[in-house]
Amino acid sequence: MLEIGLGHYLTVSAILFVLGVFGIFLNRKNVIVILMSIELILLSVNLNFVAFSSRLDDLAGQVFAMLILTVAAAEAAIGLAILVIYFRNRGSIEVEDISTLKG
Amino acid sequence: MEWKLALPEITLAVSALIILVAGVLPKRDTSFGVTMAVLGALLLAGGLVLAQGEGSAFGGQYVADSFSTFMKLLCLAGAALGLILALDWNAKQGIARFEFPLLVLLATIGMMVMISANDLMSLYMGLELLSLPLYVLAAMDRDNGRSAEAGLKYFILGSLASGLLLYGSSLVYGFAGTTNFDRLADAFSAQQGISAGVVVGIVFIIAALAFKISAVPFHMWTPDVYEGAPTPVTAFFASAPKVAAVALLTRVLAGPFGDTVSQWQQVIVLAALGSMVLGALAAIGQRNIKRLMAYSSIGHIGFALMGLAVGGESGLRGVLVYMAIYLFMNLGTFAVLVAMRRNGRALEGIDDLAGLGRTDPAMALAMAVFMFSMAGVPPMAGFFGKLYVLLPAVEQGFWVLAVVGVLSSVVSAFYYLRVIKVMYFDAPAEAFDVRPASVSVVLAGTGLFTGFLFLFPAPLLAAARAAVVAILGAG
Amino acid sequence: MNAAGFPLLSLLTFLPLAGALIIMLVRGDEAVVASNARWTALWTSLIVFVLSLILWISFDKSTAAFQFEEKLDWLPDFGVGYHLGVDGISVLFVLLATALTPICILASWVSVTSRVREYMIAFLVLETMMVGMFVALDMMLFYIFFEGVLIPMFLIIGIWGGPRRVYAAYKFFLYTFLGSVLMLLAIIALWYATGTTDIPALMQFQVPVAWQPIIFLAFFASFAVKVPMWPVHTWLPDAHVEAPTAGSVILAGVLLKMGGYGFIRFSLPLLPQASADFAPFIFALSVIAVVYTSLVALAQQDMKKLIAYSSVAHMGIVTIGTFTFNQQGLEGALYQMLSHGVVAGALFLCVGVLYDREHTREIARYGGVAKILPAYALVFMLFTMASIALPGTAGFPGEFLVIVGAWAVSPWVALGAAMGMILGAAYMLYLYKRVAFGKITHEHLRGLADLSAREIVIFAPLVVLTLWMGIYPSSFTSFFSASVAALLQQHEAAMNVARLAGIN
Amino acid sequence: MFVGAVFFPLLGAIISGLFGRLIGDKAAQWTTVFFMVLAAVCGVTAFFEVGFGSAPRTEVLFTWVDVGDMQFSWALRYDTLSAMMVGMVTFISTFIHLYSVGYMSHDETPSRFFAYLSLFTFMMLMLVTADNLVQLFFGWEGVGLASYLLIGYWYERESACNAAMKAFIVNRVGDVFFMLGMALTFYVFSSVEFGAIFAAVPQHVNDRFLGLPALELIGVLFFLGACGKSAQLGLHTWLPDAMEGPTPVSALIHAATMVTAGVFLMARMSPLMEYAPVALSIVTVVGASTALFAATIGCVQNDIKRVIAYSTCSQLGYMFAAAGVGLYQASVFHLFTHAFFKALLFLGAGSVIHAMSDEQDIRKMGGIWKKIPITYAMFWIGSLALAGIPIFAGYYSKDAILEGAIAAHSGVGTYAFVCMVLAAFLTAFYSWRLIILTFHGAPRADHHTMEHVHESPAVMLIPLLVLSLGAIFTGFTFAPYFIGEHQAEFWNGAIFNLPAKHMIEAMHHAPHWVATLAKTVALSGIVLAFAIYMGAPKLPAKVAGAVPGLYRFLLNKWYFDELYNWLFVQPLRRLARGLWQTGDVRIIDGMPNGAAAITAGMGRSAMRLQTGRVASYAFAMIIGLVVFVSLFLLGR
Amino acid sequence: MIAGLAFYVFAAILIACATMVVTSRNPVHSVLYLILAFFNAAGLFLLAGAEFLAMILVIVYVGAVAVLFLFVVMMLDIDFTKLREGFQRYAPFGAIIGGILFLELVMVLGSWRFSGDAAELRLSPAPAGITNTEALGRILYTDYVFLFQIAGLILLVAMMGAIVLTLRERTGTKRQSIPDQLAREGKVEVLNIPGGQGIRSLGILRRLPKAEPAPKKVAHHGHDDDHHGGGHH
Repeated sequence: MLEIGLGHYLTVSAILFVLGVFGIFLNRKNVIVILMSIELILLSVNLNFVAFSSRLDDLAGQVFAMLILTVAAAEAAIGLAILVIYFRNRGSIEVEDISTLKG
Repeated sequence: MEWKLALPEITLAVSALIILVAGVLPKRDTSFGVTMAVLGALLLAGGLVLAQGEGSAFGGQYVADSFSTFMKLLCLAGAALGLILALDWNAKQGIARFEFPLLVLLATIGMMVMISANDLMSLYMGLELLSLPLYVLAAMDRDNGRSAEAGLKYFILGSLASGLLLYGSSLVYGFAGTTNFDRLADAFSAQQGISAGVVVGIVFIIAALAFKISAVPFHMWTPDVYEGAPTPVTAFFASAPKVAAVALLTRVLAGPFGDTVSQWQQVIVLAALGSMVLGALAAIGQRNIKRLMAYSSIGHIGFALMGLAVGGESGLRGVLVYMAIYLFMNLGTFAVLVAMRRNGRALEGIDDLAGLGRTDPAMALAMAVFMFSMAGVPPMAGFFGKLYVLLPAVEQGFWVLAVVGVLSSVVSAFYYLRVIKVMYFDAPAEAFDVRPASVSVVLAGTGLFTGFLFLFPAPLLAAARAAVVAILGAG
Repeated sequence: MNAAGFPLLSLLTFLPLAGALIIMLVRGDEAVVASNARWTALWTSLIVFVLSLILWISFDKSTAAFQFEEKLDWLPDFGVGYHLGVDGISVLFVLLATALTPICILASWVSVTSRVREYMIAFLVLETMMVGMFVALDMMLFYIFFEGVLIPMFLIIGIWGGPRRVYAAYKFFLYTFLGSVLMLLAIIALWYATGTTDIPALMQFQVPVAWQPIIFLAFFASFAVKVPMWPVHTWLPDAHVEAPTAGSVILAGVLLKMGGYGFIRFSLPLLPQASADFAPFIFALSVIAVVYTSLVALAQQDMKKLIAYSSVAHMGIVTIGTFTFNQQGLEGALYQMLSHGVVAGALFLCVGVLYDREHTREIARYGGVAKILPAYALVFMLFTMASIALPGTAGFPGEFLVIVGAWAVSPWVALGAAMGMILGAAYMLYLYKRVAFGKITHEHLRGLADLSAREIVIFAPLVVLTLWMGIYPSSFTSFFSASVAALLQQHEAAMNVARLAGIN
Repeated sequence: MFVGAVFFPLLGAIISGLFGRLIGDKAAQWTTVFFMVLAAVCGVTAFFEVGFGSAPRTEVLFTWVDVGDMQFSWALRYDTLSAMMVGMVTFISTFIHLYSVGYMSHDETPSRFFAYLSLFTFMMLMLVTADNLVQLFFGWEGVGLASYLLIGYWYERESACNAAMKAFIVNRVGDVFFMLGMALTFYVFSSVEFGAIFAAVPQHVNDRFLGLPALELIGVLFFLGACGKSAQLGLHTWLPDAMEGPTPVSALIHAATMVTAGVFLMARMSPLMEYAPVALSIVTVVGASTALFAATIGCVQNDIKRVIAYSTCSQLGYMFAAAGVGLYQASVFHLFTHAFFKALLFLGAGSVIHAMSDEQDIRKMGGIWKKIPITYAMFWIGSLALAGIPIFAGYYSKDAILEGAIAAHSGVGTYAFVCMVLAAFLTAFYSWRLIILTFHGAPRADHHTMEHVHESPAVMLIPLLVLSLGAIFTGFTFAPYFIGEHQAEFWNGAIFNLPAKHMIEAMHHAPHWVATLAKTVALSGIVLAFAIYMGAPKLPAKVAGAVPGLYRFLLNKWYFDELYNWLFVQPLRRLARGLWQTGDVRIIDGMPNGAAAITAGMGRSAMRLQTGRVASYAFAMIIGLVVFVSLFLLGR
Repeated sequence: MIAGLAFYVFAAILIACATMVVTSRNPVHSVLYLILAFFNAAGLFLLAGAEFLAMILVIVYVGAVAVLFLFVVMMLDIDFTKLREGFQRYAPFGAIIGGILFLELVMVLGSWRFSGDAAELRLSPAPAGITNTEALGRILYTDYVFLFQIAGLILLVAMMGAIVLTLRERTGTKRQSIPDQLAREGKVEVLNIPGGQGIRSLGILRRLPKAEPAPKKVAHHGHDDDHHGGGHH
């Protein structure tokens, strides 16, 4: 039972992925949580890659994961920058408020 | 090593760095100079793309063929025209910063990487290199709440999309064992059945790419972002990245997943149907012309997807021709939008075009040409775009797609005609500010292309054909 | 190259476009531009007309083959070529289009005062599209011209039209567009079946019987709207009422013929089986159209609307004749189209004459016009009589031939068509009575001037044509006799093949 | 000469009509008269040459229509029938032209009037000289057009316009049947040229169409067409209203042209009609009924012209009845004599109206015979001829018809005979009622009018005198040729009789009491009229009061106008309005408009999906993803 | 055995933390939970043998990204009490959709088999005998240099983007620009104003501050009146 296989990793990652997705579309609170949910999704993907990489004995997955980490960092930076100017303009980061453009 | 193959990208990257340094050092506003330099770099890259050989590089992560040449040229042209449009607009709007052309340049590199991607990793990296500058560009008018909101929405949903892409990639990697397109293709052609994981991975990837090209149901960001982003940025959004994303989708679906066509065709058909219908319907009630163009672009993507769904040489060629025509007529339309400025204020309402036929006949004529073209009325280029997609659709028996397509083009004609009606039938409003020369240049170029493509369609068709042969042969 | 020794048809097609470009380049103040535009347009269209007379003169009437052919590769991948040519069926329509255009330009000489340049450009572009459509020998080319007509016409109705022009222009555009996109699918299907869109090549091809009904219906969707047949006719009255006079003239004179021409050029020869199968259906619709729209015309208060409805009725006669599959019916349909082009165009010009003076088309606003405008009343009377198919005028031979042709198919259809003669007389005379006869009840009418020299120049050719077509129709029927005979022969052969296949 | 007889009037019409204002009214008038005289000279010469010189001929002008099997030309066919018509038409028309010069002297636009008049004549000539059905139809419709123009000549009068329209449209109803008849003829014979048709008739005797004998059907259709033009029962309603035109027009319409076209058609188509016995029976019945029906109405009308109009209607019934029993010769002969005396009556009536300052109501006349003696005399001559009193022209033709009806030895013949005898009585009665009321008794017009009563100028009287000569002498002069011993060589095959029928001989051998009866009823009619209207002028009102229903019924012309109005005009108007407002505007237009509204509504809901909330956008993406994934997994 | 136990511990904490990240009301708490989640993920990486990535995750993510988040949360000065509670209206339906997605993923993932081809398909087989870090190092700058460079470009974009968006050269601050001052010299005109007269009367007007563009009206698209065309009425 305690033999840890690929399936375990993938399941954990799937749970993480779904949690991240929930964080994006069920969230009513604030945008920062959404940004963090995106990080969760990326984390789940990384977990996938690492698990597959180790199971396949192939480093490409890990390289991919590393690239994802890099890009995720850049993405976080830009996302937070946009969030900041949004906050400066509107004075709020509530999810519900981001809806002046519609129709 | 075969790095020379990637010379256009390398050139662009190096010039980006040089221009960045050159732009940041002087104390004064360098945006005009930087724009010109970037345009020069794009031109140079274009020449290099034309001179580029064929083959793959970097361990199969990068591939250059006539398909990539075709698409890259389109992207470069789109980026260049978008930059030209931004030149005057940014200055008048007070957001002229030298970073703007640089970000466009970097995004262009991203597009080129995407187009040449032959590996899920380079696909992802190219996509991100495209997306990140786009997020920034959307929020570029940072003192404008709508711009910021557009940027934020685009960012959030874009990140979600790249999350989906990555998850799909991980599935494909895990189940197939590789990320390289050539190897994937081999694997799929060798195996009898394709495992569910790969298929689900493909769906995830398709979903992410569908987001980029704003196909239904991943289109929701489009109208909001188009409306909120500064107009030249929207012009850029609606043109080059779409072309690049369609190129990527085409390469992915025709190349490595070409043998699994029966698996993903359904999805593309559904997305095409949804896009055509939604693009036609939702635009009817719009008042804001940028929003209108957003829905219009959704509809156009539906048509492009029709070609993709049909597949085969003629179907894919239809996609390519469609995108080329779409790129130019779209940029032309946005050139008019960029010129919509009265007493220094930028305007976005359709009604603001009232009486353009009198106050600026030339621009109105060009706009009318674009609108008729988008509606698919011959002899404008848009008709041929649609024709080249419909022909294979009928040929392959995709009757539902074809019928829905033509019907949706009738419905969409309704709102394109409204623009013409406002321009020509309504009483003139006050004239717009003097049309900047940059806009005139873009208008003339795209207008002539759209209006007179029917005279010399052969070169475009031949190039598209060669491009398609390249990926089909490779896949 | 062809009988003319030079690419006559291309010249005919694209010369107006060149004229439009010249007008576009005219610079100067408003008045100068307007005047230059008018003259340039007039001369261009006159030159085109004179060129088209070469067709008239050197056309070989004895053969059914296409003449003056020009052929270039265009979209070779799809077997689509730039192929022009005329046969007996199309040649007179070319002449009709080229003859009506200068008349229209003259008719707009003073009535169009705003945006004259754009107006003239629109008309010249329209002429290109019309001529191109009739000379196109490639389906895709045909389709492009067929659809291209919408653009200038949409603008003409929408910019220079009446108060409800926007609604009318939209209706016109969307109705026609909806019909023709379905035709596009049919064209593509035909191309898929044959690998070519070249019309002469397609005519050699037997479309599978199973395919025929659906393709026929797709073509039908387009042509029926264009003709227009009941019940898809309602765009026409609106378009006519709102369009400027010249726009109505072209609309009635040429654009409606595109539908009938389409039936004869495509539906009949390419889809013989389906055409025969659907003929009763078409007859039913046509007879309804004749009776129904004639009745509706009777109730109209607006001159243009009345004439518009009469057009629908007359085109109902055309569709009847088209599907009789005999020489009389088909030639009658062709003749009816030509004569209707002249007569309905002239009637709209007649309405335009009054409209230019009084700026209303409401019948009740007139009365006793004959007293003040005797020359006008005479001309109007002539065209009224031509419209109700008085023998000796252009309207008669077509209607007569159709009735004779229809009789051979079904006397009831002939009776239905003949009902149109009675009702036609009723509504046209009722119109004439209310406009021209009676006491002058509106004092403001007394100041009106009779036909000006320009208007006489406009009407003169139409009067001559109306009488000529009535008195000496063989000079026109001789053009299409050979082609129609060949068409029928081919149709008969195809039906025989189908019959044999049915037996075996 | 042959061509000239037909085209001179056209020339006159064109000159007068188009250039009337240029050359002046006087010149225009006299131009048309001049050309009419030319035409008459040619026409009468042609008549004598063809009729008595036995030289029929056909002048082919040029091809008219050449479509497949259908080929025919503009051609002038001169056989005795048409030559007789040409001579008669040009002759009478000339004098009507001449008369009009005087009658229309106070008119504003005489050039227009004369143009119409000449055009009318031309069309009639085209009709009678036609060599094929279509050319006949050209003239047929052409006289319709010209009558429309002439009836509506005073277009400022509402009633004139309506009458003109009515004339044209009712004619059109007949014309449609004619047209269908032509279509059927072509269907059967593959030709519309007389020569070809007549030659082929015997081969097609047994042809059937829709289960009916084709020739019978053709005959009925042609007869229905003729009904419209010749105002036979059912389609007669336009004729009395046509009195709205100037009086010379009435004369022309009623005497020489237009209404006689139907009779002419029957005679012209005799080679075909002879093989259609059922159709012929119908012709007889309808003709005889019309004769009686119109006569009854004529007895109570008060408009001088209307009375004469109904007499025309009635006389046309005689002609049809004659044609129906196969006596085309008698029919045409009556047509010929009728032309003279009816023209005389109408022109005389015109003269009266002229004298009475445009008064037409005979109740407002009376006591003027001394003031206009020549007109009075002319009226007598015309009425005597009309009533069929011996020596006068009408006697010969009418007598022949009555004898023919009895000689037919058939049910319909007998029916026709009874009707026509009754009609003859009524004819005499109302003719003298008219004369007495108009000319005798105490003057009932106002003083002012009476002062102005005067004899017409010479230009009007000369035509009257000439026509009166015709009304007297044409009967016994031409009887031998038309129906007498010389008829065979005179007609020279222009009229065809079945060899088996021998109607002419049968007519000549009719019982003697027939002629006596005819004379008796005519005379008694005259006597009765005298007795009532001279002797007891109060009696008619009493009689009318005694049977108000019948009187009203007759006065309102058997309520035909009301019936048609109720049966056709009103429902059609309502239908037209309904089709337009409900059918077109609401239903047919409702479909595209509704579709557009639905589309717009769908557009709005599509827009409503676009909430602007980023979370719902993400949700939509995920839903899409899940749907796609599920599609896959389920689809595998 | 121990590895198995460790996996469950790490995985459990990871999932719990992730849940808290999403549901926690205070964003600061969310960030802290996120950091904890990263640590546990790093643990899972370690168990899978990806030690380099585990380190990177801790250093880059916890050290940089998460801190950046924390920094921004603090900086934005959000009034936490006003933040809304709970989930979107469509939460139940959303949960169902999410559940379906999860089930589908599990179903698919459960079907994983080691395919025979995978061995040949591998791009970069892990070399035996060297550490994970070294192995990665060997290929990162050779086989993957292209992607590595692009990653560099992406970071450049991130840098530029952050600067472009957030760097404010305060427009209100006054700086001395000597060349401008000098160039302006000739244009200064000294007017002799008569006493008692305002500058306005001399036609000299103070230059007004440049007019800000009036705020753009946000068009409302939800309503549809008969303004456009009217073709479908």
